[in-house]
Amino acid sequence: MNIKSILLLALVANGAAYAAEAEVSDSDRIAQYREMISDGNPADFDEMRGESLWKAVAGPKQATLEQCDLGKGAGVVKGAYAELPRFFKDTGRVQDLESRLLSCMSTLQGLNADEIAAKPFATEKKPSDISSLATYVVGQSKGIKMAVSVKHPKEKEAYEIGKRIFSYRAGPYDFACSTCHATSNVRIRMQDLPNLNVKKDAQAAYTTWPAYRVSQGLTRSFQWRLNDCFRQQRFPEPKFASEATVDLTMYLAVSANGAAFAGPGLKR
Amino acid sequence: MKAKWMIGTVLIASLAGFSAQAAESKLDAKTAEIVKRDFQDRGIARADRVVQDELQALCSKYHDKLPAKLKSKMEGEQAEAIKLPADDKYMGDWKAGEKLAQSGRGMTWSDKAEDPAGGNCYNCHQLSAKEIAFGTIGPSLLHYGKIRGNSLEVQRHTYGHIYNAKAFQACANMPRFGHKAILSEAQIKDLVALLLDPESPVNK
Amino acid sequence: MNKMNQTINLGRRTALKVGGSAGLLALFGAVGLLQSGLAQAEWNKTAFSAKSMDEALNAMGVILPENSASIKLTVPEIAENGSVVPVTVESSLTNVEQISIFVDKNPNVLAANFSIPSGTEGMVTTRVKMGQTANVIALVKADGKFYRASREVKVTAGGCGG
Amino acid sequence: MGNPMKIRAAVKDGVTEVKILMQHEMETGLRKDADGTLVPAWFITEVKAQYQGRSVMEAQFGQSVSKNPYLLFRFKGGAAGEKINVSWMDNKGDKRSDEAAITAA
Repeated sequence: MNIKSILLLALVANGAAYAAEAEVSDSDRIAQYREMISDGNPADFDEMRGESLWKAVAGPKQATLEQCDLGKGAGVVKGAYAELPRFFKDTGRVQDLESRLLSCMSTLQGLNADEIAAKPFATEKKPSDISSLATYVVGQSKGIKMAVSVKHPKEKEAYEIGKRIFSYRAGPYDFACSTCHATSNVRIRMQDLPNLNVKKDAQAAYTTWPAYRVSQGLTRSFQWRLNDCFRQQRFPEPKFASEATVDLTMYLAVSANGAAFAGPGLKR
Repeated sequence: MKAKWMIGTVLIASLAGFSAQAAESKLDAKTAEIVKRDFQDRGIARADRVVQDELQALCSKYHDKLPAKLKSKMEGEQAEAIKLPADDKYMGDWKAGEKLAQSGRGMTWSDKAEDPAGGNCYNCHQLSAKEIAFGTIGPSLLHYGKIRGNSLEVQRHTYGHIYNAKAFQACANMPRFGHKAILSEAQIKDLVALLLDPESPVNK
Repeated sequence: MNKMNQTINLGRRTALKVGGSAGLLALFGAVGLLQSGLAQAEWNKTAFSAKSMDEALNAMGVILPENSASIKLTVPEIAENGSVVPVTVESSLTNVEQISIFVDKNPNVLAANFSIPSGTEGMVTTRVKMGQTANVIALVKADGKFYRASREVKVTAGGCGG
Repeated sequence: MGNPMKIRAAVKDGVTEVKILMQHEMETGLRKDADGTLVPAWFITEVKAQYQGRSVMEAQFGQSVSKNPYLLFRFKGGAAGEKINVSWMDNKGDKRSDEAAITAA
């Protein structure tokens, strides 16, 4: 809880007179609202679901995911997310968490990756296994500092391409990610927009995804976050776990380096 | 000796510059290739939406800061393409305009082709004093008409700005609502009325 | 901005109607039969189905009391999303027996009712849904008397709205 | 049977603070799904919390409580290692009961 929020809560607690006199902006009031809902995150349930899926035998090969290598060795989950995306030798490409989970589900369990990628997100009626698995994995990096590498030439390239995708304007509205996320202290409707070219903002944004969205009543993964940004950008749909999404994730993850991972988050 | 050293430095620098430039354009080309490959049709949002027109490509390349000459050239081109209403009438219904301004819908893959697009105005602008949920990406338009009046000239300018904001600022964030056929002529007139009608909440 | 002291026009009833299970409970309570905290607080269907504050209070056998400084109601002034609005009700009164939370413009105005056994503090935090900007009203019963606090929460549109 | 709850209980200065997060859709019965069909009402109606066989909280919920209900309250007493039991029932008669140990705050 930051000082501002404490002050705000105190303001609310003291009631009428003080709140009326103080110059509290609407953005501060929104911050106060967020603080009030920050405890008791239903994403915990998705984490629990993901953990049991991780340990459950599944697929034609009747295997669990416990031998999945997320970059820190087979079966190491703790801290893995703080170093993703990264280059994987076995697949020969840079992968983010969801792309890597897809590889593991396909190679270890024999599941059909295309089928999973065709419906990768939870809906009101049906939870998503890959999404819950992602929630579980990220939860195991809570408090660990983001340390995503660009040492490998492919990692460096992914970062550079991601940066370009970030300012790629197209579609009927001429929007790019940068249209909304390259200016400080602006908001869309009541929603403060992080300037993702600024370290502090990029860190705060990246380390709080995946997140439980109260407006949807669902825990949403990072791939979903990008997917829905592109939807509102009036773009066509990015293919799940595609190179374009992984590269963009790489750009954003590297921008968040140095900050302790704080997800899964809780958002509007 | 000194001159030689200097020439050497310049040579190395320009070589480095050249190879850096080559690497840059290689990455640009690869980005375009990846984007083209990794986006797919969904609903009304067809894959070819990622194909950039000239202005989009230039604004992406220059991070929205076009060199002065290029900027005025592009703005001129965009301005020329503005189609003003044949009847030279611009003031629609401000009430319909307010509804449009409130709506953030339109042209996403979850919208249907037959659903009319919203204006998305409040997403980025303050308009009516009554609506507190307004964005700040664009300037406040509160009292827009009160400040400017609503002469025919102002009406034309306002219509043109909504029709194609890029005619005034080549790499503006604002969509080209008329140019890209997002809004109809009648819808743009309703928005003009929202901004200019003395009875509109924008001017109260 | 703050509506703490603003009187809400809810309409007043002049007589306390005792009826239904709530009335019976009140009766038992009065003779001390249900003091143990094992009180079978039945789910009051009439109250939870009530479409207005009057109807809900009627079903609970309560006359809307005046605002009281001894009730602290904490709600956000603005909620970015009406589906989760945090509400905390705290009271400095002793022997708090019951806390109820209402949203005056919801289709079902009574959101939750808490029976507080002795030994449990007179406070509770929960989260409610709000269909639109409305007043959140807290009703507290302590030592057999009712007290109230109310505050407005503005429900706004967040995000891109697409 | 419902899905598990998340219960946290911490004792400090002789007062135990209990935080409960329940997994439940809390359908109002007024909402339409994507196909336009009305989703029937389905919500928790009663929550009970017990400590050493005595009730420490009894709540009745209506349709206006948020999805995945959250509840926080405090009671006098409690010691680290002792158990808190929480159970709920919904309008369809579904039930769930979970237990958690009190920790020292």
